[in-house]
Amino acid sequence: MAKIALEVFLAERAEVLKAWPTGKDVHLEEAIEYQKSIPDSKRFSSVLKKADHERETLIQPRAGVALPQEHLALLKHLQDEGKADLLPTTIDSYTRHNRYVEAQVGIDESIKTGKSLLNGFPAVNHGVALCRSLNDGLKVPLQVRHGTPDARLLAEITLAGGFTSYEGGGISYNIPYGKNYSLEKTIRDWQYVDRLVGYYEEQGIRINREPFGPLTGTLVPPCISHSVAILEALLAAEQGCKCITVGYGQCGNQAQDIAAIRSLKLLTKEYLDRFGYNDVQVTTVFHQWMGGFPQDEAQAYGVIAWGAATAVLAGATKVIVKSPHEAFGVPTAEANANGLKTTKQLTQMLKDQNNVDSPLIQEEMRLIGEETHSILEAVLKLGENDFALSAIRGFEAGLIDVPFAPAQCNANQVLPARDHHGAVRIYEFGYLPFSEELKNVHRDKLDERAQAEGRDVSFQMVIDDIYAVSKGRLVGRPR
Amino acid sequence: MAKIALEVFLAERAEVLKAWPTGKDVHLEEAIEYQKSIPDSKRFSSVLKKADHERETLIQPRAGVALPQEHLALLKHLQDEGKADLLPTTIDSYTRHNRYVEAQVGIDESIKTGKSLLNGFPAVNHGVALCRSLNDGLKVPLQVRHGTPDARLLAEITLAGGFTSYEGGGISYNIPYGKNYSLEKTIRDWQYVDRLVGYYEEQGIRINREPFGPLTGTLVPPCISHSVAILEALLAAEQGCKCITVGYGQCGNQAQDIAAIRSLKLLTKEYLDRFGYNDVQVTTVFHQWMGGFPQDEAQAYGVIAWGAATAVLAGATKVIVKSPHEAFGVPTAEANANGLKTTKQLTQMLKDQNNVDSPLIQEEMRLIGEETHSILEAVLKLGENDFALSAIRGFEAGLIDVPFAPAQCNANQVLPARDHHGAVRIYEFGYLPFSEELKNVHRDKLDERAQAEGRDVSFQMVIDDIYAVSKGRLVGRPR
Amino acid sequence: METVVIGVIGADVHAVGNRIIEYALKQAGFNVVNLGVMVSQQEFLDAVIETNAKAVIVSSLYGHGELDCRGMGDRFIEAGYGHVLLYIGGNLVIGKTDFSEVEVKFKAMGFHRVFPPNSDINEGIERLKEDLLKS
Amino acid sequence: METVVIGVIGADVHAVGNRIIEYALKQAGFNVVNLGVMVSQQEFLDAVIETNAKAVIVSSLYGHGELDCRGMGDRFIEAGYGHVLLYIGGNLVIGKTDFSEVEVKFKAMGFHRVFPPNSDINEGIERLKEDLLKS
Ligand code: B12
Ligand code: B12
Repeated sequence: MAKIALEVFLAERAEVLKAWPTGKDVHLEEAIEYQKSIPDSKRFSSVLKKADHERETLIQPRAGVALPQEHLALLKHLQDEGKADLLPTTIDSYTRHNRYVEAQVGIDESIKTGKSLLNGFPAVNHGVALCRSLNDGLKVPLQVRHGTPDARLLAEITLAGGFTSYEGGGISYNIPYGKNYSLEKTIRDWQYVDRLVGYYEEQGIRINREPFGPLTGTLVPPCISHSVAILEALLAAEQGCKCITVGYGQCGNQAQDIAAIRSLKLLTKEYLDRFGYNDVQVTTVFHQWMGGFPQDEAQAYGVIAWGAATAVLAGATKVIVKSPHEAFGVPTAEANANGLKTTKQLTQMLKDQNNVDSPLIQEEMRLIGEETHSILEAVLKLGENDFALSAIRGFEAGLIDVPFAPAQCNANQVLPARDHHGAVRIYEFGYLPFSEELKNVHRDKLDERAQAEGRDVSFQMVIDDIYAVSKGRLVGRPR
Repeated sequence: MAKIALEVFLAERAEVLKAWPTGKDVHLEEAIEYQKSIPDSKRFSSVLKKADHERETLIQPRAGVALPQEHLALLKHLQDEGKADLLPTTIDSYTRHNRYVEAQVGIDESIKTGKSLLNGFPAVNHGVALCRSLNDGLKVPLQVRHGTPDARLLAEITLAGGFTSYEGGGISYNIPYGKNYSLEKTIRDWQYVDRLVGYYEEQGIRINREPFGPLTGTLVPPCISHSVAILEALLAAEQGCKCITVGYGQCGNQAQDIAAIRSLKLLTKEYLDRFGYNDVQVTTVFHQWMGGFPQDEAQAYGVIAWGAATAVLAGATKVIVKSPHEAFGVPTAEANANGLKTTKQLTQMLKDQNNVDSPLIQEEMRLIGEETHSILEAVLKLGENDFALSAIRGFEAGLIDVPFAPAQCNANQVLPARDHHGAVRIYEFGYLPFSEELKNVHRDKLDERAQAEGRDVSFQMVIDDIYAVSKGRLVGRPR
Repeated sequence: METVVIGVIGADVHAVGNRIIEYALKQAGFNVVNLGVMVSQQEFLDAVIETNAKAVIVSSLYGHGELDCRGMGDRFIEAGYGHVLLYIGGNLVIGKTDFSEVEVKFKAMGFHRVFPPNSDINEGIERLKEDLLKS
Repeated sequence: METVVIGVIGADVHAVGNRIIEYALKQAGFNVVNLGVMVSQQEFLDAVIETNAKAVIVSSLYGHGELDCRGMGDRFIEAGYGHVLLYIGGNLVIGKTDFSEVEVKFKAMGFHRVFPPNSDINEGIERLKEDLLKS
């Protein structure tokens, strides 16, 4: 499928806006006027471009509460006290599942009890004007962060509401975020979102798009998340998006993590170029450890700092920051700002020394490149270079397979485990299209660990690895 | 001077023990019996040996309060909650200056007011039995950490009191810790301490000795602290010490820091071997950032974590840990344990990936090697291979010169500044015996920064660098 | 072999803990009916009715547990399944909260045991074995 | 050019701040008498008498400030130098402490201005200029 035709898009729009009453307040021309009034300092694409140019790593938290005033106060705190370079608005889980009625219950209860009973900001229920009040009240760019399989209405409202970046994608917001969603439908719905962004682009408004890199956040090998990120970048570019930030969730072994971010940028550009999208502005985002966190706050600071350090040394354009409350629940404004401050201390201390390289990093880059090429070539072949079809058939065939994903359209055959040095490798390959040589690289590395531990690679080892960071280690050694 | 003759040593002992009433409770034979009863798990030399073998980085806090019970409770907390592998007893500043009368006032006032009015544990005033009660109450090895120019009586009491490691040296506890002390006298007094340790060694009791690596903790270039550490290692070995831990204070640029720890070990062994001390067990200690800390605790955690990470990647045998209260004052037990927990999270997460190397690290190692050789060869020549004389004459001639030291016997001509990537270089060489080529390496690197900042290298730049970490950066750029 | 129904309630998609709980229960000798993520109260009840399970292990991680679990105990009682053990664990409320408050709240909703964040599932299984012996 | 005496009191050897304070005062046009580290109360007083200084900037970093500064104000008054401005700053007490308590304590010892940890020396100099104009 190519770029969605304008009439098709507009016809669909009319339907989308009807899904909830606030949809009627979205008027494209007026929205574009509003977007034009936003200065460069508050526009994602401009701020990212500058950071990329100056080799800075920007910092961005996650944050969202039920009510607009409280949400604005929270964001202001993160901006002023936490010195966030970029701000989010994390959407609540009901909105993510288009359950606007339940979101409304959450809003009402939050007003009644005086505390946020939603795990994010229900932007659809609040509507365009309240979204703009956020943007008007802040000094840095705003992004929508969520996990919404059908995010069409949310996109309409928030882009009209002045957000300049939109996270997600038809794969990355399906596989880790749903159970029964058809990949065909979520990809199609996200093509709508990309088309909307493409429409803004045609009118001179650049909206940043960010596929969700970490997926399940749990021992996802770089080649798998890279394959998804690149497919979503291609899908977005096809609909006219010109500013794309591809992401990756920290695995914890620094050489692998640095190699992952560097290769992610190179590979994404390679594929965009190959299909003629050489005018896309590509940047990267590194997510601090996305798996289970230690409960102890001092230990959590250690994990946060390690993520910050790796992000800078890898040269990521931005880093998404965790808080010392991560293991417990949505952080208070203070805890959230603390995570930012720890991170900023490191991005600033390390920015002048981010030209690290080593044979280890080179070797990991080579490996990730080969793995990702193996997957993507097989997938693209299967869909005859139709990106949507490729993705759908690729998942069907298990050529891409995200570990620990709840989605039924995911093969769930692949099992990862850490090698002796903590890098994430694959021990059950499922239907991944890897050559025997490539598989043997993984097998050898896992054997090295298994031998050192005097046990076989097994699901128990995987479980040990899942718990490890929260228990203060990286590799889940037997005790 | 060679090893102090036993009669000379014993005659001096008799005088030393008279300096304060608690001296009379020290009986060498009995002390050796007590030391023999200490199990390997509580002996510094054994625990360090094991860590060195297993390539683990052990963690150790600083801690000391006025009264024995409170001090024991504090150490227990750091052991049980902070999971410290090694424990300290930081001595108060009055004791460090042999002002036992003022220390007694501090003890009495502390009892009266119910809070510690001393910045450490006055071990001399408390005496042998109370020191043993510490050792008896704990599960991990204990070290004396101080800053005492004349530490003879303190050594007698604490070694008889069951401590198995003793920090300091005639240079490293003079230059940063005093004003008018004669280097000749402090070195001689520390030869006594080393001789005492040598005596224990002869009786089969191995006491660990640790020259104080960081010196003034303020932009000390590795070659200068390495030169001091190696001279003190030689001085200690000469008196019969067989277990020496050489130290270095983090500068902040990771390549330089990793290179510093690695070259410190190699160079120390090289010189010990050269003078025939090839049976000395050499390990290393990395000090987390020793300069001014950020006031904000979240930022402080960032600095602590960065130090922890670097220590492990450098392969240091142990790391001395700071607390999030560093900028304010002596930490509470909780804050101190928190610093330990952040550190442990990283030593554990990184220990399996500590084989990093890179051309940058190699280049820094080469540089540090050449600089340290330049200094030490000149110094040893000046003293005709008599280590004490070499050190004294070396400082007199300014061949070794510690930046920002209060001691009058230090030349105070050398001024350091960070280069464009944050590594500490030298901009005023004073009388350092560097070749022009070597000086030009430093000049070029500083010029690169000066040009980038559009200003000259100057004292203002040095001041900016001194403040930088506490203000959230590494390089003190103009604003 | 006793049967236990497990699942993650509401619109919650946190799948990792659920998979480990299934594994741990099987290791401990239980027959496990895993409903996976995004399970409604009614689905839990239906599964119990269908499989005659003796216990339900509900997980809620994402913070909406308080809204999702209302009336759960009553629903089981009304259907005549008040004797089935209801356990819940995870990150039950939004934000770092004093657990004793949380426990009271969820016990009032009809849960027999309530576990704090990051609870060791094996300890939960030990409690379950004891409770099953008693009942 | 007004003369100011500076130094670090007691058995304290923290030399870095002291060097920067000297530099900053000179930049600000003062004549500086720097006694360095490990300075006793009497040495401060002697230097004031000798140089006719208008102000003393005492630093204390190591935590024994409370013990070292007792009676300092009285000593100056008794010697007939009660008009000399006494400033103090640094890490005055042991441990992270509410600063208002610390301020009260040191003012009671005769200090005219007391500064919290990590104070910007240039702000201290601004206050000093104002106070010197007034006196
Ligand atoms: C990985 C992760 C994700 C992944 C999940 C991938 C997937 N599909 O599984 C992704 C990135 C997709 C994700 C999304 C979201 N997440 Co999330 N996530 C986590 C994280 C980091 C780890 C969860 C995990 O896998 N842990 C490892 C497993 C093994 O542990 P576990 O899940 O806790 O389960 C164990 C125990 O709890 C216990 N247990 C569980 N149930 C029961 C029941 C009984 C009876 C007993 C005895 C024991 C027990 O046993 C389990 C096995 O050991 C946690 C924070 C953390 N814990 O560090 C946040 C966290 C759970 N997520 C949170 C939130 C808010 C979200 C989002 C709304 C988005 C956001 N803010 O970004 C969405 C929600 C999507 C949705 N609709 O559910 C919050 C919940 C907040 C709260 N309760 O206040 C948390 C706590 C993070 C935080 N501090 O904000 N998340
Ligand atoms: C470097 C350092 C050392 C070095 C000092 C080297 C040297 N000779 O100079 C070494 C390693 C030798 C050392 C030793 C000790 N230190 Co020390 N040290 C530090 C550290 C990390 C930085 C100090 C520094 O140089 N800062 C940079 C300079 C520029 O800032 P500054 O000194 O604060 O001075 C500025 C301001 O305070 C202000 N200022 C100062 N005076 C005044 C006066 C006025 C009127 C005004 C307006 C402003 C002002 O202006 C100055 C210039 O900007 C601090 C902690 C920190 N701040 O992060 C601990 C610290 C000061 N040290 C401390 C202690 C306890 C010690 C020791 C006892 C040993 C120990 N526990 O290990 C010994 C004491 C030795 C002795 N007898 O004095 C404690 C003091 C505790 C307390 N007050 O509760 C601190 C706070 C660390 C801690 N949290 O435990 N230390």
